[in-house]
This record gives sequence, structure tokens and C-alpha cells, in this order.
Amino acid sequence: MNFALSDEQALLREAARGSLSRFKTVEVAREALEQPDALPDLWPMAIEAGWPGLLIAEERGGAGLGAFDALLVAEECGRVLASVPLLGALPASAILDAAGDETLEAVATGELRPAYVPARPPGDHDPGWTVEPARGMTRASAPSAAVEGDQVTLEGTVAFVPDASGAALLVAVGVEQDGQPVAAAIEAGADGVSIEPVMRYDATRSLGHVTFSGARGRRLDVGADVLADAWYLAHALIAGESIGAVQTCLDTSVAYAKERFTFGRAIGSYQAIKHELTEILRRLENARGLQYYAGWARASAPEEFPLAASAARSAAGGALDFAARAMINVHGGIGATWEHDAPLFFRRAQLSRRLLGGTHDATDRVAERTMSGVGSI
Amino acid sequence: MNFALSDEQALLREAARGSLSRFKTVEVAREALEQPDALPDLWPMAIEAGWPGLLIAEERGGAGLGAFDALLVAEECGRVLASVPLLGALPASAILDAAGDETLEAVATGELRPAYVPARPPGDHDPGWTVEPARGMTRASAPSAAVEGDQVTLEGTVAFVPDASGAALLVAVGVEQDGQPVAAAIEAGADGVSIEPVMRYDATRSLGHVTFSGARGRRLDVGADVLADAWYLAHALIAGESIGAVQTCLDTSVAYAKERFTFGRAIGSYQAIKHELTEILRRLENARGLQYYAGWARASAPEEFPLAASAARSAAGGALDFAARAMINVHGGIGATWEHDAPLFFRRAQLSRRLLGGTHDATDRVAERTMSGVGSI
Amino acid sequence: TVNQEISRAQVPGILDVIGIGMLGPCLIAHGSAEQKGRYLGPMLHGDEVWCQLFSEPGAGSDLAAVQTRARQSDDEGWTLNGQKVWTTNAQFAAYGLLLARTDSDVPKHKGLTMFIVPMDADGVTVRGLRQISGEAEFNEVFFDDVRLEPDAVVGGVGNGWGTALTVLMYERLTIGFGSEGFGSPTRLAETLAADETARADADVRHRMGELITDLLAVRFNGYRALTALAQGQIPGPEAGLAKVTMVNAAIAASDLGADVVGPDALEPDSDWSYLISFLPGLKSAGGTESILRNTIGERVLGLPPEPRLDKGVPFSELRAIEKQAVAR
Amino acid sequence: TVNQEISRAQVPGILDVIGIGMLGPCLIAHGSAEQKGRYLGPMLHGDEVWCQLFSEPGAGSDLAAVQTRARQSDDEGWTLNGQKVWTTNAQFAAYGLLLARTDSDVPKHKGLTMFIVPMDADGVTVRGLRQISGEAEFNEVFFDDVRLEPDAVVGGVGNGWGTALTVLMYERLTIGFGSEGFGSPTRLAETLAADETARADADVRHRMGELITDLLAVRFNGYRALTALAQGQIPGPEAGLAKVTMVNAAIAASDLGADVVGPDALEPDSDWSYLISFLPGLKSAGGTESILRNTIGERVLGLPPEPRLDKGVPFSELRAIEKQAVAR
Repeated sequence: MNFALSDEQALLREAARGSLSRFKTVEVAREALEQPDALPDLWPMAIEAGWPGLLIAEERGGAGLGAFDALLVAEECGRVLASVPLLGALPASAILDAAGDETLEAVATGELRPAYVPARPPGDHDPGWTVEPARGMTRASAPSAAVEGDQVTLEGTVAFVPDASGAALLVAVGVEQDGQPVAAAIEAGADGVSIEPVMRYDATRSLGHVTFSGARGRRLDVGADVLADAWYLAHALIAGESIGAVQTCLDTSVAYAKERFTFGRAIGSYQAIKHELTEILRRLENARGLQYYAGWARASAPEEFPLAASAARSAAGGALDFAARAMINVHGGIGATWEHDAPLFFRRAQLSRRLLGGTHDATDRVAERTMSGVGSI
Repeated sequence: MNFALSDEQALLREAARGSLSRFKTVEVAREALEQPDALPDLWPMAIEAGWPGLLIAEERGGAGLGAFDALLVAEECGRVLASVPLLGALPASAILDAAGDETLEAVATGELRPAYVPARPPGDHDPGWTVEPARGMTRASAPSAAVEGDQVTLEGTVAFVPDASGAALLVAVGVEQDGQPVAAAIEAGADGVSIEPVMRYDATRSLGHVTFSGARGRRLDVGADVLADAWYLAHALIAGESIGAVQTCLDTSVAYAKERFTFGRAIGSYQAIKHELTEILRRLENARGLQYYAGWARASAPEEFPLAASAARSAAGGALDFAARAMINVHGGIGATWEHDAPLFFRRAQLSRRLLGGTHDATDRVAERTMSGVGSI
Repeated sequence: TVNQEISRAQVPGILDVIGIGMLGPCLIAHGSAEQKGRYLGPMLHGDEVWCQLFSEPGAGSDLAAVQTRARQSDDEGWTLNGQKVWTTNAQFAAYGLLLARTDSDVPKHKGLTMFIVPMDADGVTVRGLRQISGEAEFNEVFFDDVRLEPDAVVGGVGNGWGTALTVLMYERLTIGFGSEGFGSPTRLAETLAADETARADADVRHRMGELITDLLAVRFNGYRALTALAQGQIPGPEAGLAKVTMVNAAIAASDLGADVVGPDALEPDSDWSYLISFLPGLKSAGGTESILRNTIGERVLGLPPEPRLDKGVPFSELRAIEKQAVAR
Repeated sequence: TVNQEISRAQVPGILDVIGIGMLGPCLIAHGSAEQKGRYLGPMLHGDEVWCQLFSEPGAGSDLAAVQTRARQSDDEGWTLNGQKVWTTNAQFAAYGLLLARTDSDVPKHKGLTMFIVPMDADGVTVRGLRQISGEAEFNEVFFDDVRLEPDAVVGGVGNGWGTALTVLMYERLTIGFGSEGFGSPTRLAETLAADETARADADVRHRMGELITDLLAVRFNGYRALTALAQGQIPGPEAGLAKVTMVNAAIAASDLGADVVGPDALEPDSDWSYLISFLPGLKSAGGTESILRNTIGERVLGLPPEPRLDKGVPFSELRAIEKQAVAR
């Protein structure tokens, strides 16, 4: 185990930072709250940077990199609240790659943008595959699937699907009558597919309610393990994004605490502020350690990946909640104004903690895995 | 609503403080960890002070005071960790008083010391009456009761009964076959009664596992409301005790923070210490506000007493947990040594939070009451 | 009640809270007989709304650092220049109570004076300040050569700090005990009643129980404070602890409500969205939690103060010292 | 591993941690060639146990305030007088690494020197110091005219503070990454596996998930630190954050375990009782959380330090100033 960035990874991170710096992503995050079309399309930039094929094998036109590399890219996007549809595309690409699907080259070049329509695998108190409900805590059943040869027909709704709007291909999980999950690649424009775009509090996060009414797609020949892996990969990506956002909250707050004076002293010299800032750092470092764990586990110990990804999301989600509020606190009244950046990170935190099962579900899975003896605690 | 101490209540409190000051209760709390018989018998002092009959009507030889007065006495006992068996005696006396029992005068004078053998009323997710198990989170059924005329026969075990050892009369709650609770007054020395004394971590807290094997006693003619009231009264008394203990933690820690210097400044001038101490104060004041609520509700709005007593115990329990740890922290290494008083308050906190359903159960009941629309939130 | 009538009339419900709850008591304590006679009646009847003009961009927690200047003219009147922020109701207000610096050559707490400012005077400009929700819950107020009469002074020239402290004490009492979590307990009970899964979830129940316990404590400590007021006692700084409890419990309530509902709770017209956006700003209203805890630690528990680097330094020299420190 | 062998031999498992994990690296960094040759071998082989003699009754968090005096004799040797506390393994140790004041007329960080002290020397008295559990996990050590040779000095006279900092860095690394919650996760998993009600309780699960997440983070940050060490980097003060996380997660684990088991968890022979009694004291070992956070805030985040009232004051005058302040 080598738990440090390789030279290539440092380069990947620098390149990502460079690409993103060409856009005023944070300013746009504010504007888009009132004018959703103010968001620039960052997919061409992602294509240029080679991100769509990051997790696709080299022989199929991808970069053949690992989850940890993807998390570094997610982190850079999160740092500047960039709206790049990787949370939809990367887990979808991982399923397509495992299936050796015919679309892989087009997906790898970014020509065809896929979106993952997630289903939560068993692994906590629920024995079956479930999806996000439109409202409330009661989980919804995953879409029902009927398989005929290479074709799958899906029926059902999945709420709050990241990056579904504008995607060309949906990679969805359905459940057959016997409870077994099955994956389908469905054209977004196919009959029986409807995608209702929704925006909730954080304009940089594109979401959609996806409804299948007898929609037909190609069956993807992958096992339940690959579909579970995609779910945890999405969790790890949310963790990566959150880590980047926390880093910005910390940097901005530290800089302000050095410059702002009260009672004749820089506010950063007061223990209350100083300890709040070190608490951001502590949580950030914990999340980073688990980001390494998730990256390492997916590559080298896949049976631990569910635990690692859940722990990373739990820690990073908690860190972002804390950091966004701390950023507002440290900045005093000005931190709660529309023109300040702090509320944008707060909006990111408020929505992220409630997506894809929420931070809470990830924490619960850490407990379940440990209690059932998976993972090496 | 007059939410301040009356002159009589201020006098009662002063008198209690005076009576207790004649004993080295805190020192003894330490000695008794190694020599349980080092504890003095404080019952004669309680008799002298008139505490056994505090809640018994004047016409039956008692003082006819209210729950709030009892809580003030409990608070003074908690302040010095005095081992006075009021948690057993007062709820028992309330049931006996409601039943107009023949023993009331002897109970009021303290000649006959009763102990309440508690059963948890319905009012959360459990529909029935339950008791503490010897171990684990699964609640045990209340003893089963067979009624014949004025006689009740009980069968079953109740673990961790406060002040059972040495009591002359047990006031127990059993459940008839139809699920209805019934109260019985059983001589502690009667056939079929066994009391196994247990000490757990806090030597000032006398506990016993009480087992009834066909034990017979007098039926007490009271309704389920009286038996529920006794449970919540016990909760309120634990809250009162805890409030007193928190006050000592605060006073001792504040005094030390003014005297102890690091880096050339009194440690109480540092925000980290100052804010930790104001956090004790905040929690203490919250618990005190709810102590008033509990006292007022039992006298004037009994339908709110379950909510008020549960909230008081929840707040006071949390305050004591926090304060005992803070007291150790503020004192640095010396606060974690055998000779210091801080560990004695820590022991009190550790045991109290796990008695009679625990602080946690009280918090859960606050939620249940609010969700089911009882109480005026 | 007045509050209910006001809220029925679609006027912000906090209108009377600032005037009647905070500024009125200050006028009663420090105002002249003429000021009480002129202003208290219309304030109580809701005919004249008041606003509080204390905070500035450079003086929030450290309120004594205000830079808005009032200079005495030859006719003994005053000329006001400067800027205030975080002013609630400035756009509706007939009058404002304003803390200004009248002497820069003495240490900062000593050179302050409190004034009554007619908000329709020439040179007063009110500009909305958008908060997290996008709504302008607060205002910036600019003063450009605003003329004040000599009788605009409240509590005496140079006594502004003591006068301001009275307002702050009542502010803490008002925010702490006056608002009880902004209706969040009722909303939460409704939200949970509508969700069987949530209602049976031990973690949801525990979070609910904790925050309701806190809000009940604030309510009954409010009754204790009222009892003390009725007995002639003045609210002490410990009332600020109620604010800390109330704001944090309301945050916990909105977080829990939104966790149960899911992302739809973040829609602009949801029950929860406004609270979620509003509460972070409220945490700073009336002094940050950290300053409150300092004050209470020192004045209630008697703990020694922090070392102060600004003590005894003339206000005019302070900024220079700070700039130097940043440059280092 | 060595650790496993030691624990099989019924010798406290932390034996090698203090010597090999903390004091050895300091000798490697600051010791003379002779000292390294003489002491490192037997330390590594477990033949000679070491203890750390830093903290004093009046110098815990503020370690530079040590009062134990070493006076140079005519023969260039030293005479040691004073008292140390919180010393683990003093009763087993062959040697101790001791921080003493050798000059009181300079500011407190400057007059310190580090010494190697043979624990069997005349005038050394070890007395057990009982902790919450009643067991003497730590010791007090008294020095009464103890004679030291000139070659007992480590790192040069007057350089004791820098030498001590090296030990403290490794101490934080050791306590943070070396102990992983004292086996609490395994115990907790067993406890919950044995209790169906607990296992299904959402609140228990949430508490469990949070603390396990923290302990996993400590473990994998430990691997990051090891990777950095292998690349030749020295552990920075941020390693102290791992200690904060680890201790608090272990406290959360023991609280949860005992909540599930009930009062029986507090029996002396329960799995939980020892941890519950041991952890509060550990929170202060290696500097309080508050001092750690100051250090990290200043050295890692670059935040400005607290105002210091003891800076540049000769040590001999400090106590007098403090006494005066208390009397005020």
C-alpha cells in the first residue's frame, strides 16, 4: 500500500485544476440559482481532459485509470462547485465497461454521455434493491424488469437521478420477479422514458426524476456485484466532490481569519475560531484518509469497497456539513449574504447530504458491514 | 405560573444543605468503592429532616408538599453525592398515598422504609408494561400478577431496583393476564422475595435485583395513572439529583479555572475552557427550567407530567454526562486520579444514564409524546 | 394578541419585537422624559416602527468599534456620516436608534453616543441586503451628512456604550425566549406524523427528543425570566444562553425535517427551505455565540477576561495597529 | 510481532511503544554516537524499558514550565531535584528521558535541558498514582539530589525544548495511530451481535457507524503517515488530530457498548469498565486537546498565536506574577 499521490496523479490533479480554472464556476453557481441557463456546458471541457473514459479500459478507448484517479477529478470539481456530469457518467461507464458494451468507444470519447440510474443494493436492514422515493423516508422499489433475450423492459420511477437531463444513454438497474437485479442500457429518447428535470437548492447539481413506462433497452450482461459497485462508486464520487468543497471552505475561512480583526486581534488568534478551523482540518484529513482507502479497496480489495466507500461518504458528508456552516460562522454576518460564496457551499452541503440515500444511509452501512463481520475492523 | 423559589422552598433547600453538610458524603463515596460498609446510614438524617413523608398528605402524617419540593431535596443530595434512599422511597410513598394505605403513618415518619420496584408504562414503541433486564437492550416483561381479593401474588424479576436493599416494604408493579397493571405492597422479608444487592461503579447508589417467586402482598387500589406517575416521578428525581451534581461540577471547575495558570494566564481566560464552562452552565440552566416544568406540571397539569419529567431527565442526564467529563478535562491529568472528586461525579454520571430505562429512553419519550400530540409544543 | 394581528396583516411579525422588546425598554431606562412622552406611545400602538442601527461592516461582534461619526455643529445639533448593516425593518421604520462615534481620541468604548434618527431625514439611504434565501431580510443604511437636533441624544454624550448594552440584553432575551424555534416543533411533528418510517426510526426519534427537550427548556426558562422581571430583576447576560439553545435547536429541527422529507424539503416553497436559509444568518444576530459565551463566562461565572490588545488605545490609532499586524 | 510477544508475556503492551515509538526516535535525532551505541540496542530488544519524565504537577499542557532543577556540579556532572507525574512504566524502567530546568534566568523555553536518568540511581523514588479505575496506571517520580554524569545530557545544554518537541511529535503519532481504539470496535461488534434489539436500533447503528468511520480514518491516515515517513518526511503536528479522533471515537465506543449492555458494563471485570475509566485520563496524555488544536491551528494553518503574557519573562519571575494575579 502506497498511500501518497503518484507523480501521474499529481499531474492529473494539476491538469484538472487548470481546465476548471478557465470557467468562473463559483460565480455561475450563484447566477444559476435565478437563471438556470447561466450554467455553461462543461462536458466539452471534460472530453478535452479525457474524463469520460477515465474508468474505461485502454483497449476500449478509455484511459484505464482507477477509482482513486476519478476521485481526484471529482475533488477538483467539488473545490470550485463545477457542474460536470461525472456522478452520472462515471458509474454508468463502469457498468458498461464491465459488460463490454458496444457503445464503449463512443462513451469513452464523450460523444455519448451516459447517466447511471441508481439502485441501492441490499446490505443494510433492507433485503432487496430499492431506489430513492420522491419524498419521505420510505424507500421505493427499484423498477421492475422483464427480460426477453437481450431486451429488458422497465417499469417504475427513480427520483433525483444525478445528471439524467441531457444524457444520451441511461444505464438503469431493474429487478426481475425473483428479486434479481438486471442492468439495462436505454436510450434517453426511447419510447416510455420520461425525464423530469428538477433543481433543488444547489443549481450546480443537475437532477431528474426518471420514469420508465414499458421502456425497452439492451440487457447488460453483468452480475449484481457490478451493480453494487456502481452504487458505491457514486458514493465515493460524492465523497471526493465533498472533500474538494471542504478544502475551499477551509482555505477561504483561514484566509479571512488572518485578515479580520476584532478587539484588536486577528479573529484567527481566538481559540473559538482557531479550534473551529482545526476541526474542519481534522474532518477533512479523516475524509482524505478514507478516500485513499476507497481508491485502494476498489483496486486491490473489492470486498472492502462497500465499507470503504460508505465510510468515505460518511466522513466527507459530515465534514462538508460542518465546514459549510463553519465558513458562514467565521465570516460573521457577511457569510450569510447572497453575494458571498459561503452560502453556495452551504447549498451544496444541504443537497449532497440528502442525495442517493443520504450521508445517513452511508453511515448506517458502515455499521452493518462491521456488525456482519465484513471489513477488517 | 410563578417560576421562582418561594420563601418556604428556599428554606427547605437551606435546611437540606445544612443537614447533609454534617456528613463527609463525597469522601465516603470514594472510600465505599473499596469498602461498601463505609457508607453511613443517612436515613435517620432524612427522618429528622422530614423527607420520608414529603409527598404524603398532611392528614396522614406527611408534609403534603409537592414534587418540586422533593426535587429540591434530591438536588441537594446530588450536589454532595449523598446516598439517601429517596429514589426508592418517594415514588413508593406516592403510590401508597394514592392508595390510602394502612402503612402511611409509619412510612411518613420513616419508621417503615418503602422501595418502589419500578415498571415502565406504555408510552413509546412498547405497548405494554416492562422492566429493566439484567443485561442488554431487550426489555423484560413486568412481573406477572395474580389477584385474589385483596391479595396479589407476583412472579418475575426486576433488575437494578434503586434502594431495594434494606427496605422494609416493596411497592411493586405487576401485570395481570389481561395486560393491566396492578400494584402490590409486599414485605421485603416475605416468602418468595429475594433481593440481591448489587453495586455498579457508583458506590453511593444502592441497587438490587428483586425476584418474586410467588411472593404475596396487599393489593393497592390505584389506577394505571398512579403507577405511571411513579415512574415519571422517579425520572424527575434522577433529574433533580443530576442537577445538583452538575452544579458541583461547575462550581469546582470554575474555581480551579481561576486559580490554575498556564502560559502565564489563568486557564479560565482561554476561550476553550471558558466556553466549556459556559456550556455546563447552559445545560444546567436548561435542566433547571425543565425541573420547574416538571414540578409545575405534576401539581397543575398532570397530563403534561410525563413529557415534563422525561424532558427534565433527558436534559439533566445530558448535562451531567457533559459536566462530569468537562470537570475532568478542566482539571487536566489530576482530574482523572483516584484522589480527586471529579471521578466520583463521573461514576455517578455513568451509572445514572443507564438506570431506569436510561437517559436515552427519556429522550425517546419526549419525541413520542410530541409526535402523538400530547404536551403543548 | 398584537403579534397575531400583525402577522394576519402580512406585516413582518418581528416588527414589534425590535421596538417593543428591545428599543422601548432602552428608552424607558435611558431616555429623557420628553423622549419617552414623544416616542413610546406610537411605538406601542404600532403606529411608528423602529429599527436598530448598531452593526457596521467593521463592527459586528466587536460592536464598540463602530466608525459612523456624529460631529457636533455650532448650533449644538449633529452631523452624521457612515454606514450600518444587518438592519431589520429599516425600510419600514419611522425611527432608528443609532450608535455613533462622537470622540476618536479616547479608547473605543468611551467615545460613543446613542442617537434617535428619523429615517425620513435627508441623507438617509436604505438598501436591501440579500441573504442566503435570496430575500432581503436585512438592510444596509447609509448616512450622508444627516442633520440631527440636539435632543436626538439618548442617555448622554459619551455614554453610548452603556446605553447599547441595555439594548443587547433585551435583544438576547427577545431572540432567546421570544421565538421558540420559529414554529419548527409543530412542523416537525406534522412531518413525522406523515411518515411511518421516520416515526419508527430510533435515530429520528432521538434527534427529535433532544431538540424538543431544548425548546421546552427555552420556553420554561422564559417563564423563569418573566417571573424574575415581574419581581423587578433586570435580565442578565445568561439570557443569551437561551438564544444559543434556541437557534441550535431550530437548526437541528430544520435539518431533521429536511432529512425526513428529502431533497423536496429544499424547494423554495417547502416548509423547511426558508428556515434552513434563514437560521445560519440568525446565529450571528445579536453577537456571535463565541462573544456571548465570553460575556457569560466573565460576567456570570466570574472567569478572567481574554487579554485585550485594544485596551486603553485611542480609537484613532487602532486601525493603524491592525493594518500593521496584517502586513507582518 | 514484538507487541504480541510482549502481551503474551503479561508485560504491559505499551512497553515498547514509549521507548521504541517515542524516545528511541528522539535519541536517534539528538543523541550522541555513544548514546546511540549504548542505549538503542537494549531498548529495541526489550532488555531495557524506558520511561518519559516530562510532565509535572505544575507543568502539564504548558510543558515548558517544568520546575525540576538540574544544577551543574564542579565535576561537570549534575544534581537533580524535583518531581514528575503521569509517568507510565516508571516502575519497570531502566532509564528515563527527563526534561529539567538548568537556567531560571532566561525565558522558560530557553533554560531547559534533556537528560538520561538511570532509574536505579540513589535518590529516585517511584510512587504509583491511582487513576479512576483504582489502578496505578501512572506514577509520580521524585528526585532527591540525584547525581548525573556529564554524558547524561541529550542534545546539548539549553536545547531541551527542541529535543522534547521531537518526542511530542512521535508521541502524537503513537497515540493517534498506534492504538486504534484499544480493541473497542471488535468488542462493540461482538456486543451488538449478541443483542438483536440493539442491532436493529437505528440510533445504535448510527452511533456505531460514526465511530467506526472515525477509527477507519485513523487507520488509513496512519498508512498515509507511514508512507510519508518512508519517503523521509518527519511527522508534523497534524498527527495530533489522529489522537483527538481516536480517543473520542474510543470514548464513543465505550459509551455505546455500555449503553447496550446496561449497568453490568460498569462491573470491574466487564469488557467496558476498564476503557470507560481509562479514556478520560488519556484525553490529557500528550497535551490536552485544546493545546493540540492551538498548535495545529498555528503551525499547520498558519493562524496567529494567542497573546502570550509569559513571553520573554525570566522563568524565575513568572510564578510571582501569577500569584499576584490570583490575589487580585
